[in-house]
Amino acid sequence: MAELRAAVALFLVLTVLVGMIRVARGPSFADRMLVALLMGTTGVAVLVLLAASPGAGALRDVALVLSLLASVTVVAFARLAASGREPAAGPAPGHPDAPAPAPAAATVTVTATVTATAAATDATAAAGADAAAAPEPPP
Amino acid sequence: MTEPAWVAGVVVIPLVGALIAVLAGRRAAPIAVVTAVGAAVAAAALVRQIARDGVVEHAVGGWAAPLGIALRADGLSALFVAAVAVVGTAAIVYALAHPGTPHRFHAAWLLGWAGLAALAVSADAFNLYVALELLTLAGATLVALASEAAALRAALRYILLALAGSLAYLFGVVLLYAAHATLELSALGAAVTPGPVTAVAIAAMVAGLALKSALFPLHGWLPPAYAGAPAASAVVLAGLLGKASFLVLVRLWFEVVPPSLRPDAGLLLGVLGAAGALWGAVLALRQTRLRRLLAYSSVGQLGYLFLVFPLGTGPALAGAVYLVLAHAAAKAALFMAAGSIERACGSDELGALRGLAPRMPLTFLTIGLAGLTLMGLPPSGGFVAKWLLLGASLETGQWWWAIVLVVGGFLAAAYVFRVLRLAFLPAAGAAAIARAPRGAELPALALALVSLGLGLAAAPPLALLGAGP
Amino acid sequence: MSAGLAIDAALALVLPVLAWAVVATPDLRKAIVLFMALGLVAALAWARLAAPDIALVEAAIGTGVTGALLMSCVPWAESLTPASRRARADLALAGALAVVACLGWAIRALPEAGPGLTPAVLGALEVSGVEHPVTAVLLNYRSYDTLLEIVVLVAAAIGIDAVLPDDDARRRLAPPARSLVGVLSHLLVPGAVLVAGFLVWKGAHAPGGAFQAGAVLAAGGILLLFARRLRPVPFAARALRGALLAGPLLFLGVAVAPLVRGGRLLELPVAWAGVLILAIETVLVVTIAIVLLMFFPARVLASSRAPAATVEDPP
Amino acid sequence: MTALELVAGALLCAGAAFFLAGTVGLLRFPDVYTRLHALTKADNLGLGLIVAGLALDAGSVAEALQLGIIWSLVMVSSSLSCQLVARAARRAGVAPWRRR
Repeated sequence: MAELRAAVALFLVLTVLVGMIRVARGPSFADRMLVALLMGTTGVAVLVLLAASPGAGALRDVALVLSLLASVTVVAFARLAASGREPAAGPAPGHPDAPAPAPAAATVTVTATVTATAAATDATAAAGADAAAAPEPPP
Repeated sequence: MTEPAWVAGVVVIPLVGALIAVLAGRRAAPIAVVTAVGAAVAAAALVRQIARDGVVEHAVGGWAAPLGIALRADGLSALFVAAVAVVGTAAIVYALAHPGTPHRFHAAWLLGWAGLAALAVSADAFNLYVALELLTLAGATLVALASEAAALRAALRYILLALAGSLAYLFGVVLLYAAHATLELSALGAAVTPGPVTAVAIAAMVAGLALKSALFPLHGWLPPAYAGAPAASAVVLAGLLGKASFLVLVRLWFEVVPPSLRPDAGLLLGVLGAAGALWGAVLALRQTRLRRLLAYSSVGQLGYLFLVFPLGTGPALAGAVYLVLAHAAAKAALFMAAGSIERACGSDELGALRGLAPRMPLTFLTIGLAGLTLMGLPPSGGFVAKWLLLGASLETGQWWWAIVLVVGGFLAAAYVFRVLRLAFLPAAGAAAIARAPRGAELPALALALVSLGLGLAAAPPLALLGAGP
Repeated sequence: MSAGLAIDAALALVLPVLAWAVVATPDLRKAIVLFMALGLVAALAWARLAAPDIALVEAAIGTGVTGALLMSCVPWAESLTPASRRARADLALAGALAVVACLGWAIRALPEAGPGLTPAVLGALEVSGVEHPVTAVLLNYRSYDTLLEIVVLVAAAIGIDAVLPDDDARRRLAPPARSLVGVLSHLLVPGAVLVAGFLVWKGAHAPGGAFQAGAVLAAGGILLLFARRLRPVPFAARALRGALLAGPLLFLGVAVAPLVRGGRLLELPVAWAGVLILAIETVLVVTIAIVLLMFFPARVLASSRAPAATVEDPP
Repeated sequence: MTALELVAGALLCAGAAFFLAGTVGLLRFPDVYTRLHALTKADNLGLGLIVAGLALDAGSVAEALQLGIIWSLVMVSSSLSCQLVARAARRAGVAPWRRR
């Protein structure tokens, strides 16, 4: 039984490694994020398999933590990727009046450039306002 | 143990003060003052204890060395703790009086104080790493307090390079522990034998510490950090934090590194130190801003310290330690003066110094007195230090280091007089100059006098250093 | 070759390749995914090395916190000019190879793994107050290191506050919205709190402890922040600083108390050691979680609001 | 080898097969939505089978219970994650693939 578990774990590690090809191929950020999903689930599987060996029970706790937290990065990804048209309360983030050190000042440029790109597809009116301030036209 | 354990006290008091200062937020200043007084008392008590009883040990948690962490205070620890207390207290007074000190300064500096004290009394290789980490974080924070883009960049560079240095040091600690199952310095010193493990471990630790002490050619991070930090931060960075890694290096070198490895590696460190001493002084001459000038001067002065490695123990070690003390007081005084001038003129361009001396006499008196230590002229503490180093180099027949010391002294004289000459020239125009607050000028002058006093009364500190291992 | 050895070989091969790929990839978003993959492979490697304590940290920090932090920084990082963020991958590779060569040379010369300090650690376990040797080292034999490490975290908190002051950004965040992320946080955050408690409690006799628990709790907090169910609390708020410092202050109090009675710093009375360690660890969880959450002030959360168009790579 | 072990082993192998299917889908399917479909469904089922196989073989009820908790957590988080990724792609304007 122990050999079978180790063999299955090895097999799963190999499937993850093959799946990494998708990171290289993309083409979109979302596609690459899929690999993170894959690795989360498969990592949990490998850990519970390893945890079944005598004396390694603590690895089940690692699997527990991994299963609990795998979605945190996905949430961060979703916010990064998809919150462009969410209505902002108060002045827009990174608005020039932000009394800001480097990061926030940088945001000004980012929101401006990327909202310009968004406007090219099917941007909302809210994004369009920012796009007017874009330093250069979208590619 | 009937006597209060001052070895632990010198760490605990600034630690408590730092945490309460963080808690107090904007109202940290009075807590900083109280803490400085308490920590200074503890430092004095430790000095007294060591002068009387010699080396003091304290097994933290009651666990003896291989299992637990040993604190050990010798003469070197006591002198460094005392220097931290003197310069640190002056820096707090200066920060109170200097307008525009960020309110987070006190908390950040007290954390740094605790780290310096922890480092001074530690006899454990990993514990020293933790203390260095605390100093890294506190130091980067002190730089970042300026919250200007240039300062943030400098802070980022500071923290990245300091972490790289810490990591290299940690590599060495891990190897030594794996080989000898102890982290206590003297036990490691007894256990190490020349071989691949020792060679790689020592090389990694020395390289990491050299990077952290801005040894030429790894000094690039230092000038922007010291020049970009707020005035009060620059005082403690240049005066104290910059010397911490050198102190660890001294401990490592004379307690752990096997004597057979010392000559060749020591020669390399000495050559790099000499190159840094000259290069730093030359670059200091070429600066157009006062604070950058002082920062490059620090690169040069730190270079002299590394001459201790080819010159060995005895008078050379005493000279290097004495230079640490004298330079701590002098450079802190100079950065205080630079901060006051920057505040008064709105910039620290050297051109703005013209005609400033009559308007800020105390500040330029400070620059003159502290400059004596940079040049190594009698009767300053810098003179005593260089005299000891000179004597050691002639005694060991390595006269070439003496040339470096002398030439470096001339270069230092050149840049110090350049500043003073400008200040005593007639003013170009009637620029509006804000008066520097007395409270900011006096601590600077006091520290300059301390650096001078170290030259006039050199016997007691040197005797205390003799209470070492 | 047994399957276990084959897993080790695969991990050992993949780790450096992935690390190299992270450094060499010019596309930041791709590099982030690779970095998260690296974290997972590293967690598996620690698991195979029989170091579950570290695997736990790697899983919690690597998958829960670092990925989210990096994602939050993407808008800022992508605004930098390409020249300023070009990694010197060639130098990194050369440096890494040199370090590996030196370490390899040294490690080959290490004596056969002796018992080290293990007998001493196990011998004193009875009076340490806990049954798990790692916890005994961290919170009893070498608790001074841990105390200073916690102070390092406090220093980090001040540093974060200095770099990203969060005094006025509160108003710029959108109100909580009913969203998928909200549902997710409803389901997972109670779990995170439970697991954090479980890990602290378990740390007394098995892998676990304050650092792992703090990271898990912080990850739960990040979910709440992203779901807009938790507002970033500015460091200027005294309640936050109080919560942050309760742990270090308690720890320091326990450290100093014996000194007053003429004992040693951090000397734990045998009868009380277990209780004290559990109490210290419990409050430290909060400290650690708060410091990790400070990396996500309102300003960073607001700047992660980049439009959708950037999901697709430019053609 | 007992019958129980035989069943457990079979479950493990079946789980591995589903993981393989997930990876093949991730690599071979034409767009992000279909890949997501292959990945999250196949992998969760694969994990379920592996967890079931291990639970049969588990030393204690607590151990089996913990395995069950892990699986349910993965189910919750990956189903929601799947939604999040799909929505992000949708908003980004990634067009679903159509058979030509």
